[in-house]
Amino acid sequence: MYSDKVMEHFEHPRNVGELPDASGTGTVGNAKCGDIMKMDIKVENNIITDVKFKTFGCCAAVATSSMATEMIKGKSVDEALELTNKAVAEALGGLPPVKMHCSILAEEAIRAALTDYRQKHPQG
Amino acid sequence: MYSDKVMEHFEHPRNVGELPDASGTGTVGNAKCGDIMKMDIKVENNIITDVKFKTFGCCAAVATSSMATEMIKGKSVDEALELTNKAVAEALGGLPPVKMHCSILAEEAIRAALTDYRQKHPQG
Amino acid sequence: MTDKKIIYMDNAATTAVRKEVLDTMLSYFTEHYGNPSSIHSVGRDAKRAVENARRQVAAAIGTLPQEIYFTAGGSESDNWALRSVAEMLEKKGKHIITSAVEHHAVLHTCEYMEKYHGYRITYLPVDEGGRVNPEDVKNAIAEDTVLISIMAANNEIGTLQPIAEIGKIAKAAGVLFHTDAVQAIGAIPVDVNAWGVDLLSLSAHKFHGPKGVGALYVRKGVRINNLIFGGAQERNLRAGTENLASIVGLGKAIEIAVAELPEYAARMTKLRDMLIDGILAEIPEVRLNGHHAERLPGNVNVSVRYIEGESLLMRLDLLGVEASSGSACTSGSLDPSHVLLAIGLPHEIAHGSLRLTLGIENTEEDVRYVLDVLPGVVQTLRDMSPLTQPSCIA
Amino acid sequence: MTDKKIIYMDNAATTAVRKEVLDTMLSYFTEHYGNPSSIHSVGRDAKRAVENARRQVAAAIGTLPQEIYFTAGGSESDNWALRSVAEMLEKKGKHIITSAVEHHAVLHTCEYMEKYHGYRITYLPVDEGGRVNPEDVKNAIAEDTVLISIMAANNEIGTLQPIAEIGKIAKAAGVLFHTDAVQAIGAIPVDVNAWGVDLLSLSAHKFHGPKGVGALYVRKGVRINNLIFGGAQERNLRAGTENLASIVGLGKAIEIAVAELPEYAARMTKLRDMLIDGILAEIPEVRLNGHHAERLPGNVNVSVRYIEGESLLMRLDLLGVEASSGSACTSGSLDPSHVLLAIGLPHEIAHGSLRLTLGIENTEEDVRYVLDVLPGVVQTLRDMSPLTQPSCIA
Ligand SMILES: Cc1ncc(COP(=O)(O)O)c(C=O)c1O
Ligand SMILES: Cc1ncc(COP(=O)(O)O)c(C=O)c1O
Repeated sequence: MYSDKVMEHFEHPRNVGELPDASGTGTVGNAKCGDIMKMDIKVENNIITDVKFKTFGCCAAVATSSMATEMIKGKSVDEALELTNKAVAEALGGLPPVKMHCSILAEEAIRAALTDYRQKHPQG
Repeated sequence: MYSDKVMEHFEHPRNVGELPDASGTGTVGNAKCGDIMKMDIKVENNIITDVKFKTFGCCAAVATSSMATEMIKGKSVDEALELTNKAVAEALGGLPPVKMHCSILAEEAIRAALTDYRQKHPQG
Repeated sequence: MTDKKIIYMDNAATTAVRKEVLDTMLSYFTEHYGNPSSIHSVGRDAKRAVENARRQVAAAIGTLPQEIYFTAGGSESDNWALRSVAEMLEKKGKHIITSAVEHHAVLHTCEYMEKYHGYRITYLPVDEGGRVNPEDVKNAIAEDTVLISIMAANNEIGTLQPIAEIGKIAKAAGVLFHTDAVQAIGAIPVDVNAWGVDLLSLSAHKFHGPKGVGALYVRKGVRINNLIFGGAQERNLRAGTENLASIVGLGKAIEIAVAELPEYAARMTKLRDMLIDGILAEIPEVRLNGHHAERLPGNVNVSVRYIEGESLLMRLDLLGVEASSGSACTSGSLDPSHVLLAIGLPHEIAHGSLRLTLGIENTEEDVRYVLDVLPGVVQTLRDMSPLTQPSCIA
Repeated sequence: MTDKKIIYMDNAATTAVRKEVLDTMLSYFTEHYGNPSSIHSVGRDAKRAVENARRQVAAAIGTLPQEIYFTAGGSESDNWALRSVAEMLEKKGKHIITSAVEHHAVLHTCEYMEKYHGYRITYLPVDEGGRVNPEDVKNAIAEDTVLISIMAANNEIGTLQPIAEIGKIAKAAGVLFHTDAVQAIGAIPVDVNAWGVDLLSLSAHKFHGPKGVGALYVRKGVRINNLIFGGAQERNLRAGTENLASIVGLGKAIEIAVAELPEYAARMTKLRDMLIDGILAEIPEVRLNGHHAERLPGNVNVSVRYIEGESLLMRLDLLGVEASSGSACTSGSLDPSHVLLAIGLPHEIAHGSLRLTLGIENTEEDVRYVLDVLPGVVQTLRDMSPLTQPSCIA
């Protein structure tokens, strides 16, 4: 059901954790529905220098979180804002149709963290 | 489904044929329903000295015909009139419920032949 | 049990599972036995096996895996097709067109729908060869017709129906078309698009797969409801833990059957014609039932005058020949086959019918043996029959 | 495939076919493959095998062969029982009593009957252990109640229902009583008379028989209609060529399961309690779901706070442990199990449930391995979870 890439990210998720000095934080989803993602980003000179996530959810939720963090690390905030759920799913070699919502959640979590950053740093 | 006895009588039916000089003859059933039995009896001094049958029908029809002829041979006409379908079925080690009608047919065929004999020989 | 050679010529009733088929099934009982709905690896292996079988079935009838639903056999497929299509179209109407020679799985479902749900059923007649006239189908279609169900090949007399012609008529009229192809798979080419059918039933045990497993093809876009509700199996439309090993067996069996079809059909047709010609030549007062040309390769059905079918079968059985008859003796009914009556046989002739259906294991030698013993068996029974005196025939 | 040792603890989902069972099945695929309806010797051998299996099933549940009907599994049995009893009693009324924790084969059939046929369904609640209160059953019975359907043992949390008590209530009220005993056979003693049930569903693959075959017990005198119409099989009530080899397998499997029940139940209970005690001792913030005492011998169901079930399963799977969860991830639904919600778990806790179900092949070593690896897996997932910070819990 899951691609090898999904399984690989699930087994060895990148960037798990929290950033105590995060520039922005976003939490989306809710436990009732079975998925919560929380993303912390560190932005320096408009570049995302670090990102960590914590996720409560299924394999696909973990794998999309992991992949999404990898995809925005080193990017500018504007570039990161262009990340789409489709791009995350594709990078993972596809997701089962019933799991596409996980990629949407990952996109939303990144966006929430970036929005939080922008709100806290309106100058940057 | 059939007892060994039924199969044995089906494979080697006793008294198949016709009696050109029959004292009485009975034919029951009809081809539309799938069974016809014809019985010829020879009566001498009120004793059934010979009996032959011809049957169109299933295994059970053949076996009950065969068994019924065996059971009345050598009997008096009155004794033969007491033959019941149950006795024929029992002598065959039983019949499947859906085949009990064959034993009834055999009883009726014997009875028809005996009745024919009585009608032709009202004195005896 | 005994050493007696058995010549099995009842392949329309059921077939032996082929060795290659059983071999592919075995590991799914004891090793890869997972529940295909389980998400762990044992379950995922099982799921893959089911999906592979679905592809095999789809390929065999010229369609896509998403249009195949596994069932417990031909009867369930027929029941499901009729009941659920009708249920979904109840607003459109309550009229179904079928034929007088369908399998009981179709006919008795129709009777149920007549009796319990107020449906009107048109049972089309057939000609003396057992064929439905496509014009009759056309004329029977009404405003409220929701389904046409005509079998591809008859199980008793082997007659093939003009399915593609009926398919065109159904399509032109915008009426859904189901075919019971249980006897057709592996015997004649089956292509749901060439035929223009919307639903198709099949059953593995008729082509050397296991019993108790079949499939229903449902064309994309046709709405059906469940016959069996419960878990989310078969895209939520047919509940129940998948019959894993049997589904794998069905897939393998249909793949082989379709691959071997040309060679098989040629071989069976030859044996069949040997049998038919031999019987007609050797035994007087015998008639061939069914169509002479439009006929299943392996089907022989004859009526043998003056004798009764069960007796004939049992005597053949004693000689090691396994055949079947048209009178439903064991079912507790004294009625001869509805199919033989539909082609116009009188009851007493219908009672004396014999069906020999060939399969992959039959050889010319088998046919010669049958032709050797059959005339004697018929003679014995005729000698015992009161009907050979013409006056007795009712 | 790989050499990784697999510890299969998902026996409530399905079981491996036992070697002895497969061995008895094999000859029915390729040698004694007759159609039990055929009257020749190959058919009669098949018929005898089916009737022998029917005796085995009847003996296992304390009843007579004439009251056993073979089906394609537990789901078909459940659907058939509910739909056909209701159909036969339509004149009496359209009310069915069931529970909130039934299998979907019962629940979705009820929903269908509600939606399409105007039935009124009472879904009885359960207590926090998952038990139905017999008083609730009594109070729910009305003039128009035609059937009570309460499962013997729950497939998710293993809770046993007070079937005999409900049986008495049903009898006193003159209402038919069906029980889904799919999880009970081979795990607890089953006796239709001691229980006072009129209909009972069972499925072979839950006790080391093959998938795709089951049975429905119907007490003599209870009128049912067909769910599948067609041939005269199963005393005219369930059409379709008999699933010969699988029926033979069902008979053998149930015979062994019942014979071994005392020893099996004792062994499973011990392993189960080892697992439960170990998990509760080793892992903080875990709760046992289901009843502590009235519980299937092989069932462990726990909710592990702060983590989600599928992730837990997949990590266990990577370590060779095959388990299942209460959230129906693969079915495309995001709802957690209706059973866990019925016993009062909040959604977020229900999502983190883990079911380990033991079977004949499991050993103490297996249990120790699971107790070894599970805490680490839980820790990894909790480390990854945003919920471990209490503020985040919705
Ligand atoms: C309690 C219960 N009822 C019914 C079923 C359905 O049985 P089957 O999968 O054989 O159709 C199952 C298992 O799937 C079950 O656990
Ligand atoms: C034409 C036809 N339809 C349906 C069926 C029913 O199939 P099954 O016995 O697999 O239910 C059969 C055979 O029994 C058949 O020959």
